[in-house]
Amino acid sequence: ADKVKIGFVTTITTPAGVIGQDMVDAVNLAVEDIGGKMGGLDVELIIEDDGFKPPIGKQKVDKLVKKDDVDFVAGFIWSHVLLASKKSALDAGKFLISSNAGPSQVAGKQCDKNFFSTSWQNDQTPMAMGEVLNQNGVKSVYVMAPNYAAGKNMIAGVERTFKGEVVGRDLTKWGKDAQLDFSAELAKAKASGAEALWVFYPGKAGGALIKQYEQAGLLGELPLYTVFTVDSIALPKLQAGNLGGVMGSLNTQHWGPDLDNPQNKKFVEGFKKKYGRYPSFYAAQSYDTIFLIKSAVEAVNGNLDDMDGMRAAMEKADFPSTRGKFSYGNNHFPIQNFYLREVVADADGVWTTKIVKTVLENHQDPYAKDCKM
Amino acid sequence: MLRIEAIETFYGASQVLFGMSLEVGANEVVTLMGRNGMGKTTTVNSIMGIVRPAAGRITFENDEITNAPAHLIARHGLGLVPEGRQVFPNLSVRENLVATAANRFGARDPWTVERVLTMFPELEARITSMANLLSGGEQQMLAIGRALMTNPKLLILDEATEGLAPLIRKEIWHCLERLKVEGQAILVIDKNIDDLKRIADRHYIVEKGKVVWSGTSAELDANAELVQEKLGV
Amino acid sequence: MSGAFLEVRDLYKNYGGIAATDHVDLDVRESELHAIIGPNGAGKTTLISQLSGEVPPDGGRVRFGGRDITTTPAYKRSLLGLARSFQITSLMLDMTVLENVALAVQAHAGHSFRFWRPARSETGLTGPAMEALAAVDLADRAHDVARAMSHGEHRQLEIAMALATRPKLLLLDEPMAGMGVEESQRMVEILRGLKGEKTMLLIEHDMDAVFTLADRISVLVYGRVIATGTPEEIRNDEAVRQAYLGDEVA
Amino acid sequence: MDWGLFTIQMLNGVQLGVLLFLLAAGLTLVFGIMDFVNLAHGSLYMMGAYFCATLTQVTDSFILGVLLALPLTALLGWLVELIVVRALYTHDHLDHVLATFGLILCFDTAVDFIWGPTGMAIPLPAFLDTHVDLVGGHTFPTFRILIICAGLAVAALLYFLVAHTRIGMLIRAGASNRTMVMALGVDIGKLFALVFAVGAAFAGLAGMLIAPITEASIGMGNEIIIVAFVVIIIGGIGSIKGAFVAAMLVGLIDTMGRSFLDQLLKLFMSSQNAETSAPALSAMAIYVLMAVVLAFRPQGLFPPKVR
Amino acid sequence: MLSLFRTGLPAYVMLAALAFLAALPFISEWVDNAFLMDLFLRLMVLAIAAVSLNLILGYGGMVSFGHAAYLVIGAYAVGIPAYYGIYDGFTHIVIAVLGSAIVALLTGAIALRTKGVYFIMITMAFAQMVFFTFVSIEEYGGDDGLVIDQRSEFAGLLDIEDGLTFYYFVLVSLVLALGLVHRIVHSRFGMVISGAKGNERRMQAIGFPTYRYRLVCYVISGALCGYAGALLGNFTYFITPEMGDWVHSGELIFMVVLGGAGSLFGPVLGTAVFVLLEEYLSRFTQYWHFPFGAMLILVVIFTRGGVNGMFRWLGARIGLGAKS
Ligand SMILES: Nc1ncnc2c1ncn2[C@@H]1O[C@H](COP(=O)(O)OP(=O)(O)OP(=O)(O)O)[C@@H](O)[C@H]1O
Ligand SMILES: Nc1ncnc2c1ncn2[C@@H]1O[C@H](COP(=O)(O)OP(=O)(O)OP(=O)(O)O)[C@@H](O)[C@H]1O
Ligand SMILES: [Mg+2]
Ligand SMILES: [Mg+2]
Repeated sequence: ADKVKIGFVTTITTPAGVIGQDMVDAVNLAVEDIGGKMGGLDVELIIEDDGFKPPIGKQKVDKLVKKDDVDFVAGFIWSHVLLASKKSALDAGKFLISSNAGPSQVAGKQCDKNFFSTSWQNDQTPMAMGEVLNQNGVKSVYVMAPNYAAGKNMIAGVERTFKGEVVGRDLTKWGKDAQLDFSAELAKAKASGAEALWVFYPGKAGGALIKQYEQAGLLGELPLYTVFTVDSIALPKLQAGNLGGVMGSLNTQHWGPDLDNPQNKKFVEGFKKKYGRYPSFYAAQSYDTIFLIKSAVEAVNGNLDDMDGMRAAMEKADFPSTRGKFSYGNNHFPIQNFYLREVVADADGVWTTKIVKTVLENHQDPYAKDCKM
Repeated sequence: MLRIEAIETFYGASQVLFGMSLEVGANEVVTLMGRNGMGKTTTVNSIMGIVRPAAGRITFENDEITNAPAHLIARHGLGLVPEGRQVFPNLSVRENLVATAANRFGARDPWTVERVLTMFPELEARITSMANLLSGGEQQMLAIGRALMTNPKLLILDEATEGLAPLIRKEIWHCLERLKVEGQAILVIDKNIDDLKRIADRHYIVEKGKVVWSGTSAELDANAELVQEKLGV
Repeated sequence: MSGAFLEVRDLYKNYGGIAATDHVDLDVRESELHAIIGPNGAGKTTLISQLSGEVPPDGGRVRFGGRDITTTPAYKRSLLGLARSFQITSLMLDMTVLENVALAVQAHAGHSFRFWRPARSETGLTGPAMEALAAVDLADRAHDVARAMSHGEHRQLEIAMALATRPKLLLLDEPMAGMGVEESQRMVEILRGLKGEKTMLLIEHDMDAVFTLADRISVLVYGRVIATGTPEEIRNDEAVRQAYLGDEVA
Repeated sequence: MDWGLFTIQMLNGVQLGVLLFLLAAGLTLVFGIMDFVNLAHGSLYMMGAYFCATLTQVTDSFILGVLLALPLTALLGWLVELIVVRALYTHDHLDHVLATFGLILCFDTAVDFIWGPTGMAIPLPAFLDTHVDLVGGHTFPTFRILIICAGLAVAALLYFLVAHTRIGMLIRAGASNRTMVMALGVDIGKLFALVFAVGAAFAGLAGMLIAPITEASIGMGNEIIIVAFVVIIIGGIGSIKGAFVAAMLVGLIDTMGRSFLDQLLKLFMSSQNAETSAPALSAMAIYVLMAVVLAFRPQGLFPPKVR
Repeated sequence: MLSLFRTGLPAYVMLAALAFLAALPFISEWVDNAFLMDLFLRLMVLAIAAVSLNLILGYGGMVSFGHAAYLVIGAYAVGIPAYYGIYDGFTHIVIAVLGSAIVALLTGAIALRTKGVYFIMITMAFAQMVFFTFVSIEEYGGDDGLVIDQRSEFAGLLDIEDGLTFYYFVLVSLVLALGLVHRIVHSRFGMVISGAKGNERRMQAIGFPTYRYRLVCYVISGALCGYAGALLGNFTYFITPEMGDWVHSGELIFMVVLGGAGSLFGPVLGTAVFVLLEEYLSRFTQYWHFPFGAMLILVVIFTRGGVNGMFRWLGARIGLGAKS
């Protein structure tokens, strides 16, 4: 082969396309930053839109492996899209790299030698948040998440570490017609007498939730703890809507734009320069994806038929990552740190997040032990 | 007043009118007779702009109305009582009457709901009923009343007495006679030739989409075998 | 008078306070042509609809051929031999004339849960259909789509469909309405030809037709039968003249 | 039972109902009266939201934004009628569905193209962006109260317009027999365009009212339009009263389902199963409602007097 | 003689299209694009669903806005047994067809009491219930769907795990479905169905219990669509309740109408246009929905009867008479 072909599946259309755009921008930046070459081969990126739907995602993966004959299938925001598409990519003997989705199945029983993640397993981030809740002395919490694979994983995660009582749970409708008006749920949360509200709402649902949280007068009454909700996708809109209540709210994450390492500096600055905004964690993970692939291709000197060689190289996680150095567990999910972050305004007055402290260090997901390979 | 010159009308590919020509003068009552399917209704629909003639010319009071949109034609002062009643089923009787009512030419004694009800007392009891619940004859009366409420210069009745009881039918003929006295021009299609002969000034007999005979009531009377041949009476 | 072919007893139908059918008793004898006349809105169509099973009566009973059919659904009455024509035409406009009539034949040729054999080539269906069409003089239009026919032709088709079901009792709701003079006369001929062979209940405002055809006439006013009798009796009935005829047939 | 919570949830239900009514009103008018199935009604809802968001940003005032966006949405509705819908009245329902589905695609892509995929938030003025205190220490957002009031006002206005004015009569007449109305001298084309524009404005208003709560986003109308259809079907097509009652029913059932169904289910299934089934079952509730209503009243709760 | 179907396509269009489908695996090999087979497999499976919908929609005037539910039922009839390790294809197909038929019978019995748009919406309501039922069953993946690890087994008769075998299996299924619908609509039963489409009241007056006939027709259509669902499950290896979402029911309607409702082969053409446009337009631009939508509008406004109408129009232009 004279080219490295990378198929990248994400969501371009539908409102969730915001996330997809961030990811596409990041991979484009990464390819630019490596000069369009890996191990002497040209890089060809093929972007596909999953339309936020598992069957479409799968269809696109079929196309990538059967028509375009790509070497790597990467991307995937959504856990259920990844679950639906996995078989097509792996059966065709390709590497499958998740740049975001990390459902428990793939980390545990259904792990695969050709699957890698550059993100995290769903449970981990909320586990960190459970710790934070404990540390802050919260005794009872009300939890809300969308009703899909990741939402359920996230709730399971926070319940794994949180020592107090979960007084109520709401799983709301998700997908392309996701529920965005949470009036009923917020009223329930308030009436439940919980000391805190924990939520997981990626994409535009996050912004909507925070707005309504404020309008319902919960600010100051029911402190808000979030995962994957308040990010650089939601913040500009919250700022435009002048929803100051979100300032100071807490979330956990394995990455932040202010994380101090050279690769991250280069990435965040490059991204801001090129696109005029903060990158999201989705972008950071996508950026990492390209560098992970690059490390593999270089290890075999561009001999793309050497799958074993490339796999061994990737298992070492020997590439510059935006989150700093991490290692891979037996299930090919990162073992990494998780930080507590707070919403602040930066020097230019732009709302962003700042790392407060490290909550979990070199943390491995709880499903790794189920992975036999 | 109304003048039709050699119109040709098609439904899709099939031609129905082949050079139909006729005229209605002011204050005149004119009839259109002919067997089923000869093109009487099609002529009326061509006049009203409901179907478009492919050739020919139609003028009303010297204004050309060929191919004008139906509502503009109606506003010239043509009032239609269509074949098969076509009352507005989802409107009450009163609403049917007032919805399209107009007095565009400032008639001194315009038609009102009250006047229509005097003419058709049967409707009075049903004034708030939805029109689709009326009996066939009641609907026919309503359709006539509705056309009158637009105070037309030329009233066109297409089989307006279909399904009416003898008494009512007679009432309608009386009414037409009164209207005629008041100077109303009327174009009427009906199968009650005897009544028509009494009321109308002139007659046209239509066959296969064109006029094959025209003349006055007296001429029609004198031409018994023609009537027998063309109309089967 | 029990034992009549069609027996209506104390039939009652109320529409929002108006008694459209007001305790009607009616007997139609086998093979007679029984006409029903009456002013517009007297309840003639409503009566027919109750006989054919489309409108459920509020009270009373209907017996047909010795069998109580008061609650029998419309399609079953049709299978028992009751056919109606509609005052306001009701056809399958997108099918051809022949198909319309052939369906009527098919309805009475056993059940139609036959999924495999092409129906249009079944001469058992098209044959009788063509006969019915010929009877109303529509045979040469058999293959035209019903929609493309004039109003009068629709009326003829309407009758052909009723005939094609080979009914024992024909309920005819103003069959002459909308027909030309000649066609009306034809219809009179058709009905005259059927007389004696079929029992018919005829609603019509065409008094010439009624008085030439009917064996007996019932007069309906405000939902009530005010008189029943031979044409002669009805013609001379003062109440009927007042309510309906005027001096039309003096 | 927590009666305070119950009251709040009732209010939430009413607010959702009112919003559905605003959408359903235009839909039921266009559908019941012009016999036109307009799937793209939801796109007008979306356009209303985007217009309002943009104008709010420009004028710095939500109120001004709404006031300007309303005529703009009506104008857009008018254009849609002129360019696409008008050619379709003589077609059957399926053609309507097909063409207006095409319209949805066009609108969604156009929005993506013009405003980008991100969506737009609408900041509320301070006096609306608060909440009112109810008895028993409960609170309710002020803005949601405004939505309820707006919806009720529109309902009253519409009812009057359709049932008691000559325009209303003509519109209904045109629904049953367009040709005849024209043959009697009425410019039905103009009339229908007017109805369409008014319907569009109501849909737009609904969009403007929801956007400050969620946001203006692509495809926001595509799901709610189905619920709006459910509403007009339950209510009986063409009936403003029916649309209102059904909207309230659907709003309340949906909200109450989300609020209390899981607790109900926990009475007879494991808490885990109850929590995962409850959202699906409460989303199903309105469809069950529709099926039950139609099973017993095949023409909806307030069937039109004809058809 | 009697026009068999007035909206008929020239027969050679159908034959040419089927010949093309039969040759496609070779074409796909020749241009070295295995994905073409996938594309056309999906097309054919959806075409069977569209043909089944056409039976009630095109010929019977029953616009079901919930037909995708039968796809889901059929797909889960493969997925759920497979989840428990039952891979027998005959079992799958029997469950798919019977399951769909039973659901169609129950829902149709209620839905057919309504008319027109009410029917459209109540069928959608039932489909949504099916959708949410599968969503709420956590065991089979709920919202996230269920991965099927292998295709149905036909006891050594056929190995549909093999792409080519599966392809022809689906093609034969499509041809059989077309034959079935053709025979049905021209039978006595079919005449009753189209008569009831034209004027149900009159059909009752001449002696047909139309409700029963329509219900039977609805059940046949549902069962056939369930069969297509079983094929779909086998094809994708992955099933999700989302397949039964109203949008997909809508798409099925579009395929039928686009191709020309009430013509035998129209739905297949409609499906082809829909699937191919979706696939190829989307490669051009992210904004492909716009031209796609505009095309829909134009087709509807200018050619009644969808693609089928367009073909006939073209045929008339170039002097090739339509079959009559
Ligand atoms: N919509 C149509 N499409 C095609 N042909 C039609 C249409 N309407 C009428 N025709 C044909 O046009 C011819 C004339 O019809 P028209 O209705 O004008 O007749 P008519 O003289 O009014 O007859 P009638 O006395 O029966 O009402 C008829 O042969 C009829 O078959
Ligand atoms: N569905 C209905 N709802 C309410 N009123 C009705 C309904 N059907 C008929 N009516 C009323 O019942 C009365 C009888 O109507 P019907 O149609 O039986 O009269 P008819 O004798 O057939 O008259 P015509 O000779 O004019 O056809 C009329 O006053 C009519 O308005
Ligand atoms: Mg006529
Ligand atoms: Mg009558």
